[in-house]
Amino acid sequence: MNIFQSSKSFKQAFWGATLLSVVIASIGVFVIFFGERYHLRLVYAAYVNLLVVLGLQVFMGNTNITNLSHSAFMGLGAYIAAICVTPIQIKKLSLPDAPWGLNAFELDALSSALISLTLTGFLAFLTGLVIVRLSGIGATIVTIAILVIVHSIFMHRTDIFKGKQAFFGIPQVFDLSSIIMISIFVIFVARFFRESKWGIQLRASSDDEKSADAMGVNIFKLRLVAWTLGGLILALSGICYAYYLGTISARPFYFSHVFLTLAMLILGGMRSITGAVIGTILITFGLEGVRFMETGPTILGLKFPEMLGLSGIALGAVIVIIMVVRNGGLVGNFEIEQLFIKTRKNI
Amino acid sequence: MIDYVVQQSLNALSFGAEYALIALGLAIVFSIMGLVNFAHGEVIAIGGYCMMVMAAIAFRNPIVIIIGAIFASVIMAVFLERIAFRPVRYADATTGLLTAFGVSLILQNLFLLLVSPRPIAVTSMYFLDWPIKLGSIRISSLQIFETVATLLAILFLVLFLKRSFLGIAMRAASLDFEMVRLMGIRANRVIATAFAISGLLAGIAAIFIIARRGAVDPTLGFNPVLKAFVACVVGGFGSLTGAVLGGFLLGALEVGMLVILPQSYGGMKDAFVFAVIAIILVWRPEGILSPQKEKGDKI
Amino acid sequence: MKPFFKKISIPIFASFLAFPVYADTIKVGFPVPLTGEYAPYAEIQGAKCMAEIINNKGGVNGKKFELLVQDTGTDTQTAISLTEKFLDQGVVAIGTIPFSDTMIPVAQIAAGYGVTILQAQSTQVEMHTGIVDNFISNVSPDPFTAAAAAEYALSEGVKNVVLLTSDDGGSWSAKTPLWFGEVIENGGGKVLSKMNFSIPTSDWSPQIAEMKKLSSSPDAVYISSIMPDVGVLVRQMKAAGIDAWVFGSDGLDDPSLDSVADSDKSILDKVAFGTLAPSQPGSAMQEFQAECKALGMPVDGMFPALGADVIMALAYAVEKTGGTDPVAIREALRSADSIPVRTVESVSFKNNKSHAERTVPVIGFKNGVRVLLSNAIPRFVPNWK
Amino acid sequence: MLRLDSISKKFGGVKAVSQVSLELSDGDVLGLIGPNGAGKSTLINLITGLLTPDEGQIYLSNLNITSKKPYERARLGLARTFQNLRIYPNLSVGQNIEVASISSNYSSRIMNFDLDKIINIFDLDNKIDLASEELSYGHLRRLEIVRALALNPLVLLLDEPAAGMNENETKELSNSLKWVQNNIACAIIVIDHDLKFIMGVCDKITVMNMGEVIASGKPNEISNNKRVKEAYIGH
Repeated sequence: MNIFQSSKSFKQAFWGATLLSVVIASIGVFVIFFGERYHLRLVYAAYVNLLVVLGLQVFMGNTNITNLSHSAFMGLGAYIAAICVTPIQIKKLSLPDAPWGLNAFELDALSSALISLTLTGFLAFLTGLVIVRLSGIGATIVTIAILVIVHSIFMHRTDIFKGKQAFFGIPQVFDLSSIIMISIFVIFVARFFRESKWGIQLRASSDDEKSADAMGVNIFKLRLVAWTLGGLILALSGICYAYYLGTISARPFYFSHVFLTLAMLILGGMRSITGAVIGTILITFGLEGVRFMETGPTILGLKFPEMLGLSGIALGAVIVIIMVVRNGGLVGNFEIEQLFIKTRKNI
Repeated sequence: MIDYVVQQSLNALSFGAEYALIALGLAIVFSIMGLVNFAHGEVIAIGGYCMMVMAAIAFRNPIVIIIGAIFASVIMAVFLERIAFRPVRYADATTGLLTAFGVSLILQNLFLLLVSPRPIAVTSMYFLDWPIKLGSIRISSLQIFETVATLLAILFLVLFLKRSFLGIAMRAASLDFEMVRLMGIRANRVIATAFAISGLLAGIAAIFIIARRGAVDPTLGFNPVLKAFVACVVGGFGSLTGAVLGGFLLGALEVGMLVILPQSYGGMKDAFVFAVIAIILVWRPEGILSPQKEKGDKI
Repeated sequence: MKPFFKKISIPIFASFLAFPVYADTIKVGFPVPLTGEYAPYAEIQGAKCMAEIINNKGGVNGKKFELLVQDTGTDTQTAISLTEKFLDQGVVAIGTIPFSDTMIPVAQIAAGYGVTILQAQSTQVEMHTGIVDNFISNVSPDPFTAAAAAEYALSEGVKNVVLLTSDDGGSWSAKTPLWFGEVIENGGGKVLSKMNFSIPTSDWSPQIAEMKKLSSSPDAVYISSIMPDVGVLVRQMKAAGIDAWVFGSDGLDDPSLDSVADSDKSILDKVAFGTLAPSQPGSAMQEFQAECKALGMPVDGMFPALGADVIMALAYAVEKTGGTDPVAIREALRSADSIPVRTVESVSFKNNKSHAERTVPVIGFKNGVRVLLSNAIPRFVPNWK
Repeated sequence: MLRLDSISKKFGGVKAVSQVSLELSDGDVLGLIGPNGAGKSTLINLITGLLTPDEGQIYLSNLNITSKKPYERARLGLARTFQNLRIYPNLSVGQNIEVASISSNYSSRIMNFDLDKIINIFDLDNKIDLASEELSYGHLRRLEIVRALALNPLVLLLDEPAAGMNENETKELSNSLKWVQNNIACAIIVIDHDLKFIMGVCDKITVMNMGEVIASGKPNEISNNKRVKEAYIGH
């Protein structure tokens, strides 16, 4: 069965995703060739966040239900892959008390990633069964509950996850070029999902639940699909995080990361993939600038005062201003190919 | 053993009172304009910082400090409504929620920027706290004050909503906002009053929090409000009775978890509390006491 | 495509590399948490002040300190990218977020440059288990502070103790109480109970009710947590009529603890903590704070003073080696018998390589004022490696 | 095609719909009229599944659908429009229609008409790529009908389709409905206040008051019915 209702949807999705891929890839390639070494790391982190934002978009953008648990699924993806892939001799050192023989096996990077995707996807499916039955604020509170529960398990089961201490020794599998390719793949997945039959019906239900119901949209099923697909992308982002950094802990998978990525999504506009990409780029570069200002630099002989907290203020301000002025984000429903493909006829 | 049970029950009651007090502040705003005000925590923190400033400029009179802190919270709540929440008044709940998150982020970091990331001692409310002996049980006066203040706040709210003109308008608004507008009551006044009341409740909460903690820091309000938010949802969002019920339920749940869970699982307290919350929501998606919506003939 | 990029990228890349390296300064990189959860670890303030003091005196062998500071927002990824940036600018040492999930990857990257992670105040044990070699902490790990507090407790006749543990602060809050218990038991005492808490906690009444339920009342409670939580614990225990010591670790060494005694001078009489550097009135730390204030760079608390130690240790090593080669500097630090620092007379890394050998002060209160109860290297330290 | 067997629904103590039976076959156009609060919208909601009846059964082409969910009924061929427009504002005109036609793919019923033709008839063919919010009110009303038709319905329920339209637009709408009646094999139920419009398009009319059916018959019979006059004019 074709996932698209019309060939026009496919064409739009294909060109849109291709154009975004070009943008994303050229930033990466530029940095690979011209950037300093620390830029590579900065940009890698930005790509991981892009994956998170895309994973978030798949559910939030198509259903208009605020999800605050995404960092938890990212964490699950990272930890499961890390537990599988870390060499036994390191695990004996770092997880001496691990149950179920978790410190007595090791797998190659690909199998570890697949296991991580499967397990996280399954957990997403299970939690999804709960989420899709609720609407609006009720669903959001359950996502907060998921975040708190997962974080609490990471923090407490130190014999498996090490809590706030470092889970170290994960081999470095990925580099910048691998994550560029993964990002492109995920951009295509997210964009195809948005324009697919499921995506269109879901977006209808996010605009008007009752009316979509009356038009034959199986809202529960589609939300569950979006939630699970989002969970898989988030797991992938977590794997990318672990496979590059080599060391993880429970700390980065909690509220501050939730808000950072949420701000990225809603700045660009959560209803469109273009918006998700633009928001990620703007916030990543914007925050670098703000951080520079924060420490009180001297610019052109002018000494600025130290302004700690400026980045948090900027992030909050972005969220508030977008919500107040333009709650569809910078681009709303706009997708990048509309710049080039003429989709509108005159009335 | 009996002492222990009574002691822990009293503890649960005072935990619950604090959550209920904060949850009421959230619920009153939600019932009128459907806004989940996550910035409520920072309204509480403002009360705390106000006490810090007053102590620094040598105000000693506790009554003055208390009034000042409550006043600061009320002003802050009304101010936030005016600049941040009025523009999103008619937007959907998600927009409001995210706006509130943004406001909360801004304020937390402003405290960090203008004051300090570290806790600053504020001891001017210590006088509220002394031990009281009831037979073989010792409790803190603060627990009693807090429970009583919460009950008084509930009583005051009930009277206000039932007896005063604005209160009646607010009750009507929580059922059908358009209707109140058609009746010629200015929406701005109704909503500003709701925020002022939530600020008042936040101010009272700030006094008790500071009396216990003796210090103020930028994230002072975040955790209590997260819990209160949960209490609201569990009780039935928008229902004031539900908020109070949810608050006390959460208090009981939290103390219960600490008591029941074995030491090796003690760290998972939050996980268990939130799991119970999630189960309650699946069982009753609108919360335990969700307000009856007038569905009527039309959909 | 590729050769073209290469052709233009090489000269540009080269110019990037050539640009910032000045040989006449001692560069120290600080990708630190100025904001976020770990913002209270403000050692950088003291490091800046000490660098200023040394620079004002003409530097070390004519070289001046240049501190490269940027905020990580308590984020590991950011800390790592900034580390890489500072490494390319030629730093001799790095100080970063004092938790192993950041310090390990940062150290692994710095290893390639021969640069040392020199932490002002990192007490967690994980860094000393041989995962990385280029790590040095200016203080003693948690088992030492726990042991020092326990030795003092034993000398005060403490027998029965209650341990409060939490996973929220890593091994610092989870294991330190257990080490304290081990020393107490080694000295003939007994651990009555272990109880859990979370950070932050603003109401301890459930735990206190548990304490009152115990068959025999505790002589002391040990907790490794932060302010204001511990202040609340002290007051609530007193209010509940539990007359026990409250022992703790460096988390209690916050100026805001003193204010707990604002209304009742005696309330802190049975509070003591093993910490990283003496902080009582008249201590070197207080002198340092006064000195910085005079310079117009006010610093507060213990961490800044420890930050000053790091700069002094580096100054010593630069003077010793006569240059800024990071590997030579690490060797100089590790081979010195004693290095003069600010908070205590001197430290030495000769025996332990990755952490300082230094006296561990135990601070208590008298009439609401800090007093130094003991200041020695503990005799019995639990096996922690 | 559609059969209601003594359907009843209470809200609290009030009977919103009481013992209503209806039968419709292919090609029927039934007008449903009655004063405000007569229970018309409740009846529509019962038929489409947004409400479940307290008593009675509903059959769609001999299949009992009483306990089916709204989306299942929609896929089985029950299409509706809404009294207040419920277009998806963030989808384009074409996508609004696609939402329904995707659902029609889930049924085994064969589309017996050309959707493009309908889009053309309703004057939407050159507006397919517009954002739906750019349409005029009249066109939004049409879009709702086209969207419902895209479900390939057996029964089409139109809830006040002419509300807010001017005389010209109403006339155009009448013509379009006539076209649907003649070219598409489905039954239609129309609810409206505009008696002239109803009389013009319907061949059967059912009148409701206080939740009950008080009259049923051809347009001319109804317009002379005494109970109907009473119900409308009052006592």
